[in-house]
Amino acid sequence: MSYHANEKGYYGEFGGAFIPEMLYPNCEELRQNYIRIMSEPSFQEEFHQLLKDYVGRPTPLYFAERLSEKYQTKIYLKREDLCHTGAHKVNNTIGQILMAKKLGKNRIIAETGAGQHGVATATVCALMGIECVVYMGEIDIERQAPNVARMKMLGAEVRAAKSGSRTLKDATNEAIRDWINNPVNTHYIIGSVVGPHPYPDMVARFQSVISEEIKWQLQEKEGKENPNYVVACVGGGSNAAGAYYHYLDTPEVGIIAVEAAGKGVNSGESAATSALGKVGIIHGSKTLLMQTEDGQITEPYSISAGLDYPGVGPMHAHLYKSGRGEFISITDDEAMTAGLEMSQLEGIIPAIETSHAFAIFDYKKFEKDDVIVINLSGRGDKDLQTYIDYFRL
Amino acid sequence: MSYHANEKGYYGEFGGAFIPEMLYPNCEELRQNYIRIMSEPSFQEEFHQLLKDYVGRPTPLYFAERLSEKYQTKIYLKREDLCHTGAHKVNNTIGQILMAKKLGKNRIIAETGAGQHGVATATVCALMGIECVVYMGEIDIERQAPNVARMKMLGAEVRAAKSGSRTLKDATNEAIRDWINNPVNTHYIIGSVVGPHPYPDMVARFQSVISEEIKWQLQEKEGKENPNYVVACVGGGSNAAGAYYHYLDTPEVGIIAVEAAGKGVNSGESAATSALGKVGIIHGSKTLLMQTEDGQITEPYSISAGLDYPGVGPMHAHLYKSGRGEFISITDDEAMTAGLEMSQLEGIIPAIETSHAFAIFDYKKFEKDDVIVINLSGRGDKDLQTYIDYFRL
Amino acid sequence: MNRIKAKLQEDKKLLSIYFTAGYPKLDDTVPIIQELERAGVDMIEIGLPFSDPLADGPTIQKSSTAALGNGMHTELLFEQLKDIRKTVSIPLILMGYFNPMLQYGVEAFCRRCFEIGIDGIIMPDLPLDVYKETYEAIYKKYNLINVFLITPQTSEERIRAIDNASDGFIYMVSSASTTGAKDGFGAEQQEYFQRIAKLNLKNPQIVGFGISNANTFQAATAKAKGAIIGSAFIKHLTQNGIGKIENFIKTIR
Amino acid sequence: MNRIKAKLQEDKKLLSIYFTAGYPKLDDTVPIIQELERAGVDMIEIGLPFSDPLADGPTIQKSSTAALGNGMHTELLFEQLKDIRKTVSIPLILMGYFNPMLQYGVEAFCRRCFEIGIDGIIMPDLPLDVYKETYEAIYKKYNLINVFLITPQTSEERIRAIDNASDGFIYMVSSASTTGAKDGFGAEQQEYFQRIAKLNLKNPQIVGFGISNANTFQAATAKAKGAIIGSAFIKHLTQNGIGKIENFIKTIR
Ligand SMILES: Cc1ncc(COP(=O)(O)O)c(C=O)c1O
Ligand SMILES: Cc1ncc(COP(=O)(O)O)c(C=O)c1O
Repeated sequence: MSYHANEKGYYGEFGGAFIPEMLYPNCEELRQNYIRIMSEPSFQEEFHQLLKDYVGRPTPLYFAERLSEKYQTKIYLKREDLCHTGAHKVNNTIGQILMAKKLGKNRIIAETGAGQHGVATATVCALMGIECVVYMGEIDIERQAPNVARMKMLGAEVRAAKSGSRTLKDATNEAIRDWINNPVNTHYIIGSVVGPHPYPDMVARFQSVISEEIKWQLQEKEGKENPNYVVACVGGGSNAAGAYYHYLDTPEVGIIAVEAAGKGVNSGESAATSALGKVGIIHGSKTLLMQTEDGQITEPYSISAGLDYPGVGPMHAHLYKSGRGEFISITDDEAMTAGLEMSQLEGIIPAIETSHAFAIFDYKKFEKDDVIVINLSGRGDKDLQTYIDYFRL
Repeated sequence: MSYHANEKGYYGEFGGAFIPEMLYPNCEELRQNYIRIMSEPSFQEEFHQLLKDYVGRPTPLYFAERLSEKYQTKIYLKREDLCHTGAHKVNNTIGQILMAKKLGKNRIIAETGAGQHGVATATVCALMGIECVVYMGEIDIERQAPNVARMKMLGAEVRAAKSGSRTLKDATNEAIRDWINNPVNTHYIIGSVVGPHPYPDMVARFQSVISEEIKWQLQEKEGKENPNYVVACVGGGSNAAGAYYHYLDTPEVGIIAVEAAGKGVNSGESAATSALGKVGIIHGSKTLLMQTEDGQITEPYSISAGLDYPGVGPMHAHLYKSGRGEFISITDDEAMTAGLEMSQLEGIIPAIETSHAFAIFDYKKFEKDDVIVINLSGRGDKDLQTYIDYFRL
Repeated sequence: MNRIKAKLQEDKKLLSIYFTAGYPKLDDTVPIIQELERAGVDMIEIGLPFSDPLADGPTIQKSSTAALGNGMHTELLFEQLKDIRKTVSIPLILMGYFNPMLQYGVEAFCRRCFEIGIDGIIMPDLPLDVYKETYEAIYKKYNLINVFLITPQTSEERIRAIDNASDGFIYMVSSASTTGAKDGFGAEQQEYFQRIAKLNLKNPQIVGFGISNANTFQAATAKAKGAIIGSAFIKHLTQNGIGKIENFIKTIR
Repeated sequence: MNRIKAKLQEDKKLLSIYFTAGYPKLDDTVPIIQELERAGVDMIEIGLPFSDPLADGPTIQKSSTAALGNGMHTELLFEQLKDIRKTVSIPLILMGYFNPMLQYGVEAFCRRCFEIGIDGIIMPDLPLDVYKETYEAIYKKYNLINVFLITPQTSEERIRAIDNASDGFIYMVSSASTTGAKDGFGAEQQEYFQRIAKLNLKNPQIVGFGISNANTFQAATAKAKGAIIGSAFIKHLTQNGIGKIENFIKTIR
């Protein structure tokens, strides 16, 4: 049994492409071409050259000595925070902008929650000289102001999504609407392993460079490719998908997914999809999502804009349902505390999304010589105001 | 003739240690030990391990295609913006924190202008679990708020310097006073190639990893170690010193130093030390500095907090006086425009300090197949508000 | 015979109206249907509001949000409609997004439609292959016509596959755009209308998206069997409530 | 004989006062000197204000900033002092930072001091080796005593080198701190005072930093030849202006 997508884009019962006909030609064009294009040597070369020279890959695998000491286990951090623009998101946008060029598109749209994906998209559009429109929920525009400023500096247009919860879900709706209205010249760069097939698989493949590197880096440091656990936070699930990718079908590697419990899983203000979600359709994909009995999608809540999404990618729905992955929900408070601890123990201020992954130690105990790789998906610069306000620093 | 420091810390007529006796034991301890400690294999190993796994070195040498096209020459960017904490400053603080540990110090002080050095210092102090106090001018605290927040997150204490121009010069005075008052347990991590011997040489050696990498990276990309020009902005001069270091005594490599002209070299609001400075003593070093006829140090001005310093390191004074280096002054307006251009052409938002280095193309013409390496000393996240306000984005 | 099929055989251009159930007021659903029939429309699409209507433009989206805010939900709509066939005889189509249907249970949903007297379903995000593999049998069992969409970008091959899978009419999206986004038809659309007409599909086409007045209705139905008005009607309701529905219809035909 | 050397031979503990030239008012320099002599102090250090006085504490720093703001500068100070020897006979020492002296020209600076009748110079940031190599001959030529500092951290070896290079007294910094930072002396300082006394240096020592009243003056001069009051006197000037200088001196001795 494999935990990768099958040819139709299904992970077990999850995935597929539940899209209106207006999106069919676009998705179909992608579906028919993505694997072929990605495996072209010229694509591979340009992709890897940019990852190296522009993004700054390989990102280090850093042994966190003081953190390891505190939790009495061996903790490595995969330093996606050191990627250009400050998070793993750019691995995917570099891949997709090259894809868009191969498909002859001259306009890019994207949705963004925390703004990291928006910045990463605006960045690659500037790099390639391509027009860029980013949809962002009105609320997220407020709480992630630095990233809005960055997108503007990069020449992108930021459009506010004013419907629904005015966060990531609604920005995604707006982006899809834009794509429907501009089906020919526009490529939609989705920012996570969500959306209709082939997006989840395509994005996971672009992000898989994370676990590809972990393997040889761990070999160098520990004399073995496999850690005991790989840990990542899950919003849509792209940094997690990248970190798990080459370990999915290696059962001896434990997979831990960390979701945002917001003010508490049962508080009514949460984004803990695995705990609260049921099977359904969101943004063209069959997956777990938070919804009313009636099938209306619930407005999620998390202090972190990047985890504030009512669904998860179909890969993660399958990892949850099949039991392959262990899912842990972390509250706002727990995440913030872990973020501060991380800053002061290791000198690395994590994105609040990532901070959720550092808060698992109260819920999961490890052996002294377990090797844990935590994916440090992004840096916390964008979240400084939130940290400052929270801790009254 | 060499452009490196001699044994007494002089670059030509510049350098030395013009310090009050209260600082003599500290500086002398450093002077006697720094070269020996730096060449210990255990030091080298730990230093390079941290540069690799923690800082994210080697930083890429990136061929900037669109910029090169625009200016009809071959431009490479040395990506110090990808260093952990966002600028070259951390190369030095990693080195100095290891030095401080070897010297048995348990308290660190630093000065900071843009806040990058303060953040880099707070970061390594968190990493090592050492107490940290950072002095910062009151004005800089206002204009570099994100970096103040970062220092606090990292557990450092930020103390406002309220005297003089309330910028970098005054923060340095305060730090020196602190050191005078705490001569035994405290190490002062100076953030640039300024201050009394052995600081300029020690900091230059820690930063020299920049040109060490450029050499082999350029060999890989261009089949030769030497570019035609190395370009860097100069505040105190540490990123420049690092970028020039291994080329100093290679006359075929042109050295271009870019200073901040503020509102214009002759506007009275400037920080263009080479153009406006005379030989004098500042912060324990004989160098070029902006001063009144009477020898009072002038309050400099630049839109960029990191270049807002009335002196330069003695290496740079010597490069200027000897003619080895070509010095160009760039105004606020020119720098801001270049920063925006860079963002939109290459998808990289530079620190305003760095933006000065991108504004030289109106003043200096290059041949079509000249190879220019510009040191991209830091990222612009800390400067977003200034960019936004300036361009009304 | 299914009321839709019967209607399609009439020798006239059909006017179909879309509205969002539970909007402007929660209890407006049935009166609107009755008014529309009285005003002489040929077919009605009853929109089951959804929280994330990504194929719809701002007008319909706002009406959906308002309807949900009014308290509309799947079971309530079925309740409201349970006696509809006592007063109304024109074809009724349920239009919505697939997730609420899935949560209700596809078979249960279809059974309720059948019991009520619904004639067809439009679920834009239920794709052809999934429908055929999993749900066609259920639709057939409850005598429900499934209506597929085509757009200017839909390939001929796929149009033929959709034609084959259809057993009523094809919902012909006038331009690649969310509802209500464009105003009037240009040369591109005319070319598209002609291109489709020449395919001689077995199912008639009814044009939707961008029909807002007599002009666009005529243009859309020059080649096609009929046209659907959605956003323009919702706007009318927003401005006038349910009182003057007949006036609106008269301006169209 | 140089007035400082003569004064050092007197059989008493010397009280030396530091003040910043041009503070509180620009023209206060000469009156302050005259008042201090009248009040019976033994020696005066005239501070040439500097923009970046990094070895000084906040009190002296503020007075320097104020003096510069009042318009004080090197040439003006020399102007103010040019007739000082007509009215004042106690030793006068110029204290400042090296950069203003360098800009004036070290030889020109020394010549002016000589012409005025200045007896010594304290430049905390002119290091021993640079002085010896480059400037000693000039100081000698103009009969100026150079005063070096030592601190509790200064090694015996270096103290002996400084003693050798000195020809007057050694400025003994009471504790490793900028001026005015500490209040009173602890066991550590007592140990330091004794340690230095035991070295039997050829130059007497005068203690500075942290002397603010009779108590600290007595403690500082138990072993040393004298003591310097700086910040405490500046504070007195700030509060009282130049009117009550004698009162202040009486509280000390
Ligand atoms: C740093 C960081 N981590 C995690 C996420 C969550 O996204 P995903 O689950 O796709 O990795 C985001 C989203 O913006 C992010 O910025
Ligand atoms: C990004 C960046 N570049 C340059 C400088 C100037 O310092 P230096 O001249 O020492 O490199 C600073 C100082 O803070 C900086 O942050």
